[in-house]
Parts: sequence; C-alpha cells; structure tokens
Amino acid sequence: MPDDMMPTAPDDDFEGNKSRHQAEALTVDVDGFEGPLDLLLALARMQKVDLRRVSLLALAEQYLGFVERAKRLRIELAADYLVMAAWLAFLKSRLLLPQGPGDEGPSGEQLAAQMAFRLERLEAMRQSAAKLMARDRKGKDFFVRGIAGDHSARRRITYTASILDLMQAYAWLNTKSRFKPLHNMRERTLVFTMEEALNRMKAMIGQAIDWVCMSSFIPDRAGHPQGLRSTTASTFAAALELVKAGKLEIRQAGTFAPIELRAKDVRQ
Amino acid sequence: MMKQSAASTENPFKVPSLAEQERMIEAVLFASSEPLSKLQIEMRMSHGCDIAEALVLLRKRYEGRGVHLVKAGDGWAFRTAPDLGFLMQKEQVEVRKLSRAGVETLAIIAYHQPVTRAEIEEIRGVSVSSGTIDILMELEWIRLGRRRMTPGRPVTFVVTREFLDHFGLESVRDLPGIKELRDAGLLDNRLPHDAEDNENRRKIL
Amino acid sequence: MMKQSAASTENPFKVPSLAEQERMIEAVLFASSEPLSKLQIEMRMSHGCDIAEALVLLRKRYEGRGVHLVKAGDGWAFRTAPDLGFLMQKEQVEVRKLSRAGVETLAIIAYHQPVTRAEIEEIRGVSVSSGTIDILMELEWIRLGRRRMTPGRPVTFVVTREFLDHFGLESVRDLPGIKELRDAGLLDNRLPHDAEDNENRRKIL
Repeated sequence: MPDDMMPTAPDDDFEGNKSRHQAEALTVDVDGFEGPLDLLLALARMQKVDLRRVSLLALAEQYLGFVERAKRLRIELAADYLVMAAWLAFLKSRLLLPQGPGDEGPSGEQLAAQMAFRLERLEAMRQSAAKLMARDRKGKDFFVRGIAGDHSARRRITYTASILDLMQAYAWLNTKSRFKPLHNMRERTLVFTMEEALNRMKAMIGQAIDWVCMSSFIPDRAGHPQGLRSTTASTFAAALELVKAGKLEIRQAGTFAPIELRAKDVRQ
Repeated sequence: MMKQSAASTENPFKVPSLAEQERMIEAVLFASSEPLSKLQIEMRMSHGCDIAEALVLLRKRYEGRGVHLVKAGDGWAFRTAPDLGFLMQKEQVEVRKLSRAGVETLAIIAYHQPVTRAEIEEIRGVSVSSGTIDILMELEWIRLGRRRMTPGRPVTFVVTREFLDHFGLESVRDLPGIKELRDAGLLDNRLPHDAEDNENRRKIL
Repeated sequence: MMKQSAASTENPFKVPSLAEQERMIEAVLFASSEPLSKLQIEMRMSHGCDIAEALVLLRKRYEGRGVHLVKAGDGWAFRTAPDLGFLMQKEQVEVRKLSRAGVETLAIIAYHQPVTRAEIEEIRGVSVSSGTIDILMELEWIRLGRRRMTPGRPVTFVVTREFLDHFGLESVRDLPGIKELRDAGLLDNRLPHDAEDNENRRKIL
C-alpha cells in the first residue's frame, strides 16, 4: 500500500481543508484495507514505534476518529468496521476507567495486550509472506530438467471403478432381474390389481383419522416377494388416486421414510 | 565459486572464466527442453564466451557418470547413461474405467460373496467372460474363496482387502447403500454374505 | 555399510558399489522432473542399496556446479543453481501473481501448519474466500491435513512438497525467520483468547 493511501492520523497539526482532504482520501482507502484489523495495523504503523510498544489507547482513538469522519462524510462502513469500533470504544473505557473489584472479565491492559499481539502477529505474517515470495523460485530463478524423455515407458493398463458405479450396477441388476413384468409370471395369482387395491383402500380409509403408515394397507402375502411388490405398487397407485380424488392425504418425511396416509377431513 | 557467479551476474561485460562458462552451460542444457546447438548456447551466454572449450570440459566431467553430455547432430543435451536405462523403465499406468460387465460382476461378488461363477451368470443373465474375472483378479479386487460343497465343487469368488481399500470400506458390511438398497426393495432381506442363505435364496428364486 | 553386507549375503544378486549407486541415483533423479523420495528411489534400485549415503555423496559432488541436488521435504531433485536464473529467460514460466490475500494465507499456512480456516481468519482478521484456498490448492502448494480433534472436527491445511520445491526449501523449518517468530510466541496456534498468557509473554519481552 503506498504511503499516500495511508489513513489520516487524528493528531495532524492542521484541521480544516487538509484533514478534510485526507478524510476523503480515506474513502478510497477503506477499499484498500482488508478489514478492520488491516486498518488498525496501518494506523499502528503510523505511531512509528515497535508494535509491541504501540499505544492501544491512541490507536483506539485514531480508529474511532476514522469511523467518526467516515460517518460525517456519509461513507458507509461495513459491519465489521463498526464491530471493531464498538470493541475499541469498550477497550478505551476499560483503559481509562479504573476497574472495580467486582468487574468481570479481562482488564483493559489484558485486552490491549491481546490486540497488540494480534497486530504484531499479522505484521509478522505479512513480513514473512514478503520474504517467502522474494525467495528464489522454481521456474523463475531455478529450473527443473527441461527434457523429460529419458523414461522408456512400459505401458500398463489398470482399471478403476467407484463405489457408486458398484452400487448402481448392483441396483440395476436387481431391478432387471426382479422387476419382470408380473403378467408374464407363472404366479398370476400374486398380481394385485389396481381395482382390487382401490376397493380395499376405500373400505379402510375411514379408519385413518390420524396418519397411518401405508404398509398397514397392504394385504399380507408373506413369503412371496413378487406378490408383495405387486400389492405395494397397486396400493400406492390407489393411494395417489384417492389423494387426487380429495379423499386422502399423503406424506413422506424423507427418502426411504415410510409413506403415511390420512383420510381427508371432509367437514372442512 | 561465489566470485565467479558474482562476476557473471554483476558485470555482464566481463567474460566469465572458463569454469564459470562450464557451469552456465551445464545449467542451460539441463533446463532446456530440447538439445541446443553451439550457436543457441552462445546466444544465451555473455559475449566473448568460447563455449566449444567449455563443452569439451563439461563432457569430460560427466564421463562415466550416471548422466552423459551427448551430441546428437549439432545439438547438445544431457542424457542418462545408456547402461542405466533399465532404471528408467517407468511404468506408465493408464487408468481405464472398468467395463460394465466388470462392475456388475464385482458388485455381485461383493454383495453375495462367496459366490460361484454359475451364480454370477444367473444373476447377470449372461455368461461371464473369463477376461472379466481375469481383470478383477489382476486388480486384486477378487480372489478365490472356498470351494462350494455341491456337485462339481465349484470355486467361489470373494472380494479382497485390496478391494476394501480401493473403495474405502472397512468391511463388506459397510458397502454404502446396502441398507438403502434393501429399503428400496432392491435387495433381498437376507444377509448377502451368508453362503448357506444364499443357496436357499437362490432356490426360491 | 553393515546393512549392505548383510543384504548381499542374503541376496543372490550383488549389491552395486557405493560409487555405482551414486551413479544410478544420479541418472534416476536426472530423469525425473519431480522430486523423488528415498523410498521412490529405492524402489527403482536393486535390493540392499543404502541410498542415504549415496545421496550425501551425490549432493556434495554437485556443490557449486550449475546444477544442484536439492532436497524438498522428503524428495530429492536436480535444480539449476539459482544464481544462473538470468540465463534461463526462455524457460521462465509466468507464475500467476497471487493476490495479497493469497500470499498471506499461504504464509500463514506455511508458518502455522497444520492450521484451520478459522485460525487463518483469526490471524488475518477477515474471512478467507474459498477462491483463495482453491488457487493455493490448484497450485498444489497446500493440501488438506488431518482433521483437528476439536468440536466440529475442522479440516486443517498444510503445505506440500511442491511448495517446498517451488520456494527452494528443504523443510518448513527452513522458512525465513521461523525460529525467531516461534521464539517470540507469534506462531502459537493457541488463539490469543487467554489474555493472561499473553500478558506474561509481553512482560517477558
């Protein structure tokens, strides 16, 4: 960040035009800062002392002065700048007023030390980042071998598959082998027609004043998986039909959750 | 050494020493993606370098080493010593997606293990080519299990530790979705890894 | 040495001499543009080779040359001498300029690793955009470390071998100024919430 982008220090000798001019320059600056901590660090640097000896009280005042000026100029500050302002105002009061024996929480000095630590740490990381980027770097200062062709390649083919592939394949196999059209099957008697299901449902829904699991409407044909499939399908289709007709309500809490049915209250 | 390099970087007009020239050529040839002719090397170096001599020195330096400075046509390049070629036989692994037959067969073995070839064929509805089994064996995703105690004593297939590692599973019981598949009615309610049970199940079907 | 002779009695094949091993490693590393770990080198060599010693010899041999044997993390690689970079303008690759956020985030990960996203944000005082992390991941300079065993089990970030290689670092211990920062307590991953502790630290300073 160039020096002329630095925010104004409130202890500038000149008031009026100059400070106003600089305060306006701040508008540009706020965009240049990466958040309130960044701004605070810039302010701290202006104290031109070791960061460990920076005056947090002066810093808080500068920051609050900055926020005040921004408000006067109707510059909208992001929420985190205002949060920091509130915290610094609190810090200021803690630093200025003696802490009573009953006061809870850390002292002003502790809070100040904590903030000074954060500033020092951020500054240290900035300097380290600069040192890191200034190092000799691969592809810029030193280079890898340009020719990468000494390897005589022996080609080997390997195969891969994901767990999803596996599951989808298996699910597909199952649907393929089990969902054979029922009318082709020898167990014709296992087929539960839509008509049968509708009649059965109509007779039963009167009892479903509260939510009932759909499975309780399915006729019991234990031991015959294909039969169960047919009865389930028909019962479900019949349920949808009755929902459509306004005689039934249907719901499901989530994928694979039980489907529940309830008779629609016709009095409404 | 420090003095030499300082000379070459700080004073571009001074001709580097022969040793420094050798060093420079070494770096240039190493980093170049293609062999460089004398002229090409010269163009990169400071004026007044007589690189012919430096090249001779450099070539000598690498004599008998694992890397040689070789001349091909008018180009110079570093090459690994021909007698060490065997070290450079890098296996180039080409990864392909497992075929549908492969995935299906693998899935059946995982969910139904131990399972015989005839059972796989019955579930898939088509015969299983030995190529498919071979690939799965080679990948070390399946191995032979115990022989089934039925006429013909057919071999069974089971999945391996390697399979579990590849698919990130602790055990076959962790096969994700097995519960969901079952809830969705896509799977039989019986435990898939119980051979006895599988036998029975297959009789019913 | 002991290991070698022991190995040679067990192994019907003769273990190459140390000089030959050095030659072999030279060729293997020369041929690879990526750093190779000891294990990766060993896998290409004959049984019974003690490559640690050969690597030390090889590194010494290239000292002061135009090409150096460098170490990046657990990997070894040949790289041109940094002082000769000016000769390689043709090979220079345009490195995408990192934003300030990117540079700082990278530094924080390098110096504080393993570090969580929340910790990076705490240090920088602003939230870390996922774009920043993505770019660093894409450059292969950072990767996911272990999850932190704290509530929420957040992921951590660490730097990679590619990072070390790119910045010519042997290990994170060689990061500029890392010792001073640690001594000053500025690398404590503990957040400065315990003001008490900071107080003490600052009194000491």
